[in-house]
Amino acid sequence: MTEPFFVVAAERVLPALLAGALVAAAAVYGEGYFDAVEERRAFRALLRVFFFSVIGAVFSSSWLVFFVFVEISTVALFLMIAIQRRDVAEGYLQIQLVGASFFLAGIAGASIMGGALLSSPVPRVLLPLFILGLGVKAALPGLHFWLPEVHGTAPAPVSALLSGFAVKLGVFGFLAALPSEPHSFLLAAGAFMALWGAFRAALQPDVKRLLAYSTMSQLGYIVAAAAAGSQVGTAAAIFHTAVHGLVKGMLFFCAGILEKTYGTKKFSGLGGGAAALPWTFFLFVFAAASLLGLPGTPGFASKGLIKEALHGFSPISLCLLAANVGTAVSFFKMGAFAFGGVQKSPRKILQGRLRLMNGGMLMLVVFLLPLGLFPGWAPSFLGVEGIRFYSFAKCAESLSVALAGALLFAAYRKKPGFADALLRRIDEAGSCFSCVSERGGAFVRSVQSGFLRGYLFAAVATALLLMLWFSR
Amino acid sequence: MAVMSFLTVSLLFALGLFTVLSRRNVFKTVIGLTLMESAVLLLLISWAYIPGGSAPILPLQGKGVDPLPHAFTLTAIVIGACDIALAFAFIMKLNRFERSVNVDDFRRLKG
Amino acid sequence: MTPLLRFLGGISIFAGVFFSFAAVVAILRFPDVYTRLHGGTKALSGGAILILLGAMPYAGGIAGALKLFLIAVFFLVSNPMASHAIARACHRRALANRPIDEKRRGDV
Amino acid sequence: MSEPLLAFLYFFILLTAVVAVLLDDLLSSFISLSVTGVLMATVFALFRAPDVALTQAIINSGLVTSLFLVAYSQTQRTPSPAGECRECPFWLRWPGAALVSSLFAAVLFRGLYVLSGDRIPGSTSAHYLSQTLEETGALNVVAAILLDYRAFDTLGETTVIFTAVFGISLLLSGGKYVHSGHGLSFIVKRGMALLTPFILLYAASILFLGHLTPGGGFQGGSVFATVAILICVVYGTNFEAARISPKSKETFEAGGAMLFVFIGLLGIAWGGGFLANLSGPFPAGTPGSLFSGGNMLLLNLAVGMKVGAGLSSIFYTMIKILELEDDSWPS
Repeated sequence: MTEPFFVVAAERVLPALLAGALVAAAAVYGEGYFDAVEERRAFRALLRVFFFSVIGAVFSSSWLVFFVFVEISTVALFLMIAIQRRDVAEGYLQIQLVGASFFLAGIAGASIMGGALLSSPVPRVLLPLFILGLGVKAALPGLHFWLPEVHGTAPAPVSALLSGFAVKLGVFGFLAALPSEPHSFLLAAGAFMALWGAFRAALQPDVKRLLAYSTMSQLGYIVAAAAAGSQVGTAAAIFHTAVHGLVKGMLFFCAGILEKTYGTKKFSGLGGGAAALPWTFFLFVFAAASLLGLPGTPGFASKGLIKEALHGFSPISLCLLAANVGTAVSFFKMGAFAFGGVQKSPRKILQGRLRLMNGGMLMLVVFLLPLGLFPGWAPSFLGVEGIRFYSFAKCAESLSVALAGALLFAAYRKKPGFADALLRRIDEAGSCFSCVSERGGAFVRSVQSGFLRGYLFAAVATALLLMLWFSR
Repeated sequence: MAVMSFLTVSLLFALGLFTVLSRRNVFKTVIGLTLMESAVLLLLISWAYIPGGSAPILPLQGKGVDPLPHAFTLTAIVIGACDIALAFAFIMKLNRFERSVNVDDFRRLKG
Repeated sequence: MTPLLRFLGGISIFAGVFFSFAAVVAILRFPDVYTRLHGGTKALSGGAILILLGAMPYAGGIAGALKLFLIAVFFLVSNPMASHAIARACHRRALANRPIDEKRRGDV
Repeated sequence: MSEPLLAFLYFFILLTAVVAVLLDDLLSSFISLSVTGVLMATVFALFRAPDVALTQAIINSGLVTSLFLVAYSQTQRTPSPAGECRECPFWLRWPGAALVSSLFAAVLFRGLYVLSGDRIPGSTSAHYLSQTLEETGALNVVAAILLDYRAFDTLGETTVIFTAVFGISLLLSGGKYVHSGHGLSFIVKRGMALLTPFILLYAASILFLGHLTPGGGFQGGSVFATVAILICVVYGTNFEAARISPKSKETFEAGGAMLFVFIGLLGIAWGGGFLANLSGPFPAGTPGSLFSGGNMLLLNLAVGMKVGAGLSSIFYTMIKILELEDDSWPS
């Protein structure tokens, strides 16, 4: 194999920068977030592993290298989640491994058929395997059942990494795997994800689950842009990945601060945050505005680029616009319930730790501001020139979407937990996917006797059979 | 002559394999590994030999035997010794936990 | 001169082989540690050294013969040392004069 | 080379191997294995591979046996019930193992049978044999291959030794440090004192003449390690640790690796590649003299330092938690 393991290109540098920013901010934030010294120490160490693996995955040149680094990052995330929630972490790892086995099967097929490099699109026959394998990472509809649970219960900085970068690795895989033509299934899936995620987010009674569903919704935007198959689409997907990663990192950090201060994640126990945590509230407003895509924020630029990419697919664009309304509702809800109103739970004074956590959020703002103030910079870096971002129609559209969201929220604010149990069952319909892993685990456990000589015997017998087979 | 060497190599290797597979003492396992390693060394050296050849020390008297496998074998012997030393270290460490040298007692890793 | 030396060397080698054979018989037949050690030591001091000395005329040159002689000298120094260490260890472990149990079960 | 002699040796190799496998007493079976090693060394010598024979005799039948003795005395063996393993599945009993291994032997022999016949060395080997003197200035072709043509492999191999030492120290760290007693008796100590200079001289001659005669860094280093082990056994661990401290062994080992890499870098500095020999700063010299063969002498020294210090520190790490029986006895 004479190909190098790693390549450097513009569309890979931006995600790498995003990863660096997120990891740096999470490092600062984690110092304030974790209570115990051991937790902090473990998080620090694992953060390095995660950064290394993610950088390797982003710059890898062949599918196998990509796969290896993605799996290293999965293991690092598993250990990071396991700092506080061992059970959730095990479920996460199991599901990711099932996805990885499909992905690996696809890679094996692609290697045989001569498409082992990331630069060449994979054979069309193998696309389902890739979509299934990467779909678990990118939480495609049906395969997203693990996402709210894991993102909602992991420690806040880890959720930020998960939501900000880990799920995006699946999208990078899609970007490399798809041929440069519109892929109708993924377009529809993206639109559905955006809508469903926004809908579910608006109904969540829990801050972090709300953010988790919102991540799913924004992933829908990215998947739809990536499935458009054009150069603008790719650029839009990467740009929105970067913006969303930074913004969602901020929002999860914010949720972590709320959780640490009030000791709960439920909206029923939160309230009065604006007066108690003025800095956090200010940063939350900035992040929420970015995610809504108000003019002047980076979200406005990236959503504008996505709209540009989906120019020929007006139904999809409309779906995304509707999803944006749902996003607006959910963030008005979060702002109103968590920061507005009166205090309901006893507040814990965090002092220096709060300063560290706010510092982590502020670090992300530093990266976000230039992206918002110079919207054309990132697209031109990705090779897309001449997009006019600020026009009256676009500004008006975005503002009206926000207004519609505000009105909708005002109308329905009395019914926060509408039909949650039923809808959650729909969400978890895909979790039968994970029973594959349970069956497989049981099978492997029954095969493993624990006798070392037994393993050796099996290996030798297999080698013998192969030898006899090949020497016929 | 070569056939004789190869027969010995096969038997020695199979003997090592048999030891590793059937004996339960860990030290016997190490013995089996050593025997297999010896078989490989013997194979390389006997294969390098050319009837009537002389040792690869210059100046040669007549034909020289093939020096390349000798270099490999030299490397293999030293690495094999390190291997076996490491195996002994593992045995000593495991023995502190299990108080046994029986392979079948080391079943902690059963999944 | 050379044929005579070679003849003497041959005799020496045969004597060495006899010593070695005797040592084997001794190890197999003697009852306890000390007597076996006595026999086993003969294999080296008698057998190996005689064989080395006998091989000297066949070594082809003074240098080779000298090497063999040096090896013999080393055997002469190291072999009593080793057997002394073994005998002393046996003495300390109070194994003296205890017949060796041939059917000792080791660890399986 | 006479075939009957070879057949005789092979027969005894197999016999001692079978004895080593079938004997229940571990100590005897390892002694038997050591005899196998010596016979193998003889076979190697008959096959005109003096370097390999030397290494085999020193390392495989000397050092490994001594390591075994340490490991044997360090482990506690609760006698397990005799006979077959009750829990084992049927294929792990001896008939299954015998079936598989005999099948393996048959397949292996069938595959190797193709190789029998007149052997013609490949062009690489022919090149080595004919050009070594010109290209490296060394007389020992095996040493030239190890230290010039394939010096990079040797660097990797020294890394393996380092890894083994590292792993063993890691595994056996935290053990209790019990000083051994006063070693063996006065007679043995004096005799050892008499012999040590000669053994050291022998080791040095193997090491420094490695590019001219059979031998080299690996063998010389192993003999050095043997001396350290002998001192350890004869004078007691305490004395050995005082004379050759574990620290200085580490320094020697690291120094060997550094020297190797430094010589390699000198090759780059002089315009050749990494570990370039004759295009480097060291001249070829007159073939057959001590200072010939370019950097080979220094590389042998580096490898010898590495191997000697590495193997002796492996032994030391393993023996340092050993409580010698001698200690409890008045001398």
